[in-house]
Amino acid sequence: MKVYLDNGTTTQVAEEVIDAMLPYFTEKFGHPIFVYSLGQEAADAVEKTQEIIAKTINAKPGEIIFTSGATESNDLAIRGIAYANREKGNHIITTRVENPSVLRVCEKLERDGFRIDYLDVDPQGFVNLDQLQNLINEKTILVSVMHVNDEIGTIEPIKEIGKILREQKHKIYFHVNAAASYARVPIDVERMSIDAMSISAHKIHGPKGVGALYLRENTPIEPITYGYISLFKLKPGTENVPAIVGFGKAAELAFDGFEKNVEHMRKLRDKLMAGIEEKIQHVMLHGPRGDKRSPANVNYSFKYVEGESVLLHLDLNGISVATGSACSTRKLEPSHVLTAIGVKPEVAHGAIRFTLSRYNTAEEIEYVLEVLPRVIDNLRKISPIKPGAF
Amino acid sequence: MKVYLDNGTTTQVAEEVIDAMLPYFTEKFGHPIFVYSLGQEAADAVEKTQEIIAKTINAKPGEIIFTSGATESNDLAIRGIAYANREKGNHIITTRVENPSVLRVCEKLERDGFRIDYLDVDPQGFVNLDQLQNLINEKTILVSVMHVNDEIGTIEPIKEIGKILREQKHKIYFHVNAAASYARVPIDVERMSIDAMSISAHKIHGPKGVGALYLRENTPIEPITYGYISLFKLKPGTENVPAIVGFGKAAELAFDGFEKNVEHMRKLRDKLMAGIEEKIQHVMLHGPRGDKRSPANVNYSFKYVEGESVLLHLDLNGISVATGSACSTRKLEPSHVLTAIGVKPEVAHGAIRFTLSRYNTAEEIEYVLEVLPRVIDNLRKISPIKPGAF
Amino acid sequence: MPVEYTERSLLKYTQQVIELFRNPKNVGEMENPTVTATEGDAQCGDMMQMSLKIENDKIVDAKFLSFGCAANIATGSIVTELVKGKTVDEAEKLSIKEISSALGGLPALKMHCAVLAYKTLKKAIQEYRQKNVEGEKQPHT
Amino acid sequence: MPVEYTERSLLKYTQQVIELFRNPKNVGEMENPTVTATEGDAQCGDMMQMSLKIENDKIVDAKFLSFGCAANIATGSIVTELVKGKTVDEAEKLSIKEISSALGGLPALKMHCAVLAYKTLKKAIQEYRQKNVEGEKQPHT
Ligand SMILES: Cc1ncc(COP(=O)(O)O)c(C=O)c1O
Ligand SMILES: Cc1ncc(COP(=O)(O)O)c(C=O)c1O
Repeated sequence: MKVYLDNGTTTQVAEEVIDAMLPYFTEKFGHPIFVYSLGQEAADAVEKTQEIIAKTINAKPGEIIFTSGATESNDLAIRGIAYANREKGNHIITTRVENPSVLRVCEKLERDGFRIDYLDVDPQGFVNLDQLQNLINEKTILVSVMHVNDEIGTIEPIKEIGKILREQKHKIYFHVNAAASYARVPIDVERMSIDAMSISAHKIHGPKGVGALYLRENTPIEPITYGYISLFKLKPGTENVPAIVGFGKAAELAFDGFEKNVEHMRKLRDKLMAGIEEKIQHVMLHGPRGDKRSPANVNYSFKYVEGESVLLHLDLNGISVATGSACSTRKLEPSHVLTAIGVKPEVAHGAIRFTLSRYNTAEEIEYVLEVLPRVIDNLRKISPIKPGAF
Repeated sequence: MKVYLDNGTTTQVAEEVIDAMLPYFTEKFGHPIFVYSLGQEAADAVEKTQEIIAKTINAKPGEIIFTSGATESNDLAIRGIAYANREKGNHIITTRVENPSVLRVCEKLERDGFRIDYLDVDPQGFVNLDQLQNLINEKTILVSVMHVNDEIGTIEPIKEIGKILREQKHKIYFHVNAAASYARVPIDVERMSIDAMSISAHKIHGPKGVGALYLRENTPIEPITYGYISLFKLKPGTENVPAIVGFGKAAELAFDGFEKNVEHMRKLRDKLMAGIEEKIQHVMLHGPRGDKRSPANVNYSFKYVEGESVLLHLDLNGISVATGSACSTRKLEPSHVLTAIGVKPEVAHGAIRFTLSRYNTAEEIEYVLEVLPRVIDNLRKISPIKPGAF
Repeated sequence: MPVEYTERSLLKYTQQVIELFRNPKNVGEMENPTVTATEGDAQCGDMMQMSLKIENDKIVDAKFLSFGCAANIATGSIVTELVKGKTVDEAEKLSIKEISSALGGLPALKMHCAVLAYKTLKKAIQEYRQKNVEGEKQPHT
Repeated sequence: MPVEYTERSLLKYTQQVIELFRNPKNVGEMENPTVTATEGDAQCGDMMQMSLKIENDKIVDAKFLSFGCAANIATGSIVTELVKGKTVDEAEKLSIKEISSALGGLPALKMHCAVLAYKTLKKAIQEYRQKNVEGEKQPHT
């Protein structure tokens, strides 16, 4: 049996998405900036996708810019807004638990002379709102907080942060990386007072190579890349029309029956969690339980074993998951998120993340619950660390 | 009849390319940085494509970096090399006839404190090698010259430029935008002494959203974007695996029988040129004739008529072409390339570019030669400008 | 050959524009026009010539020639259509907005085409008035 | 949960590694080992314990336990395989290169796993020598 439980990393492209894209590879392959009919057809498709995506987050179509992925959306939003508002201040606030696609950008901004403060999180991964209040000063121009933590599933209090920012005396732009929450947790850029938000198609059964940046009208921003003309001033280069169309179809599929899809994932999540806790000893859940956890995320450390070994044994059994282990990185440091929530490194090395999609089934979860205890048991048998050691 | 003669702008994706991509949307959709088998499979595919592309330009596989298109390749090569060599000098040389994806980047570098010199070109679009020699000084760090001019088909003397740069006392990096020449004109990065070169898949019947940067080993370069880890340090974000695979297949198709494909295009080009000159009066060819012209490019001004009108009438007859007219731009300026080769604006406004692919046929050219004279004739009838006016 | 469009809404033609571009009305030269005016120039990429036949201060015929884009040809058509049968005073009141809305709207980037047709009409009327002033006194508003 | 790989060749396992990971050899604890050594620690994410049974300066049995990745388990297997039947002197000469090449090569990022197994072996041999020195004189090279 093949069970793919790494949907937080990337997803299989849905058949309907492929069908939607195919005509744009062949008959409708025009370049959308050209006035002839092939070009206009392509431009129409791009506009229609703007409408589809805008609707899912309560934005206006013109506020949707297509990029090559959430990485580029994050880079463009954060550096673009920072550079454009440099004269107003050089202070930016983010969190310790952001995705590398935000952290690497913040590090670049630090080299460029910006001051970045990183919010702490509690043991379940929630940011500290009081700390945010205290850190804000008249030089603060931007706050960037992820919506759902991609590793441990924590749903951050975006609406509350938006409210805090709205109540400041001067405008502080609010960017949200929603790559892990889009199509899993409801988003409303108005209610949440979001100015810029990043999403990615390949996390929602759309194609790789396309993402979007929601950018509130009149938000001052500078481009970060330069080049060939495009429908989007902030994103030079030929528009990836087929992928954009596929993104739109993927969003339609996810949001037609959003509640049902989410409920399905939540049930599987709870089934997997209950099964793990029942069948395997010495486990530790990372992230919160219940409604404040992404319906698609399960993350446990299996003590006394190392994550990469678990991952590869599951892979040999047809099951794909991710690990917080860092045995294999150059730095030999475990996940910065697990460290930030206070997990001891020896425990973090045994962390396994399972991420669900609406296409997963109860049978798949049952299969995992059959294989996983055996894998953990076998690895513990060959581990020099004895139960109770930590 | 539908005749697509705007292959210099973008191309239809070949059926074989679609077939090659499809499995990577569905079964083989893994993320190439992950160690489980799905990820490894994706990484293998990326590596294999590096090998394919490298072979077509006489490079090493590790010297191929995948980007989102030639726009990004140009931006990364030019700004990346400029920033990394800032301490050695701030002088860059390019030409007046580069694609906007190079010119916009150079303008950004000017704002960043670099000094850019733009080489002049002769009436056929060839750069002036003496001027290049004279402009080089000890602060020169980079020269960027396009291989084939995308508007007028001029094949620039890349090998000669490479030789001039190689003979300097200090290292001057050489970037070539080969978006319009790849798969049309032979390229050898060794013989041509190229350090960095940009190509794009959607110009060779591959998918939009993927390009490559050839970067010679040990070339000092800085990233220009920041974010999520990737197989390519210089290009953060999830690799667009299906598109990369499609790029590889497109390159294979173009280079299996390269000579034959080129000969086919050249024949059609010459047929189209002969037909236009025979059937239509008051025309002016832009760019050179013969071997120093891209086999895929034909560009004429039809005097006393305006390009956009010609383009739309051809479109209404099923024929897609491009125009150098700028009636529709904000600036109301005609093509910078036509201006650089000394074409008068009133003539430039009537420029029409036809760009061929190996899939075009002699029948298609005959159809164009039937429709085009009628369109030009009709428009001249309603023009207030009388033959001989300029 | 990139034309530097950047905003989609700036370039999309309406069905009316395409129709008039395909089958323009009132194109050509006129025998014995009352007045002929030319605006724009070939260097800037658009130019229009308009001829009016005026009888008793009423425009009985209008024709135009165009060196220009689709929007140019369409606006030439619509302006000549709109003024036919109007008095000179009425024709002079024609606004750019009316011209554009008779075409179902024009892309923002193409508004200068509407302006050009408008200017050519104004110039023709002005020349007609000047001619007449030389003869007899005429109301000027 | 991104593990920050950046270069492909750094992470690809050979078939030999995967095979030994799937069916590791010589895992487990030993009854009455001559010597047992542990290297690495759980905080850093890899740890190995190795037990040797030595008779007349000859390694007659070797077993290991691993808290670590696939490369760790595979190198533990190969090191214990390679030293079995060797004299202590011979075993001491085992190099990291030999270990790695017996596995068909290791991804660059995983070389530290080979080093760990090597260190654990060295430590076990050293302890064995120390024990013996306390008894009778032994050659040290
Ligand atoms: C939370 C989060 N942000 C950003 C990214 C990067 O997105 P992309 O692959 O579209 O660049 C990812 C995953 O790859 C992610 O999980
Ligand atoms: C010469 C040239 N360079 C660069 C580009 C931009 O390439 P891309 O669309 O892959 O960004 C183009 C065309 O689009 C081109 O013709």
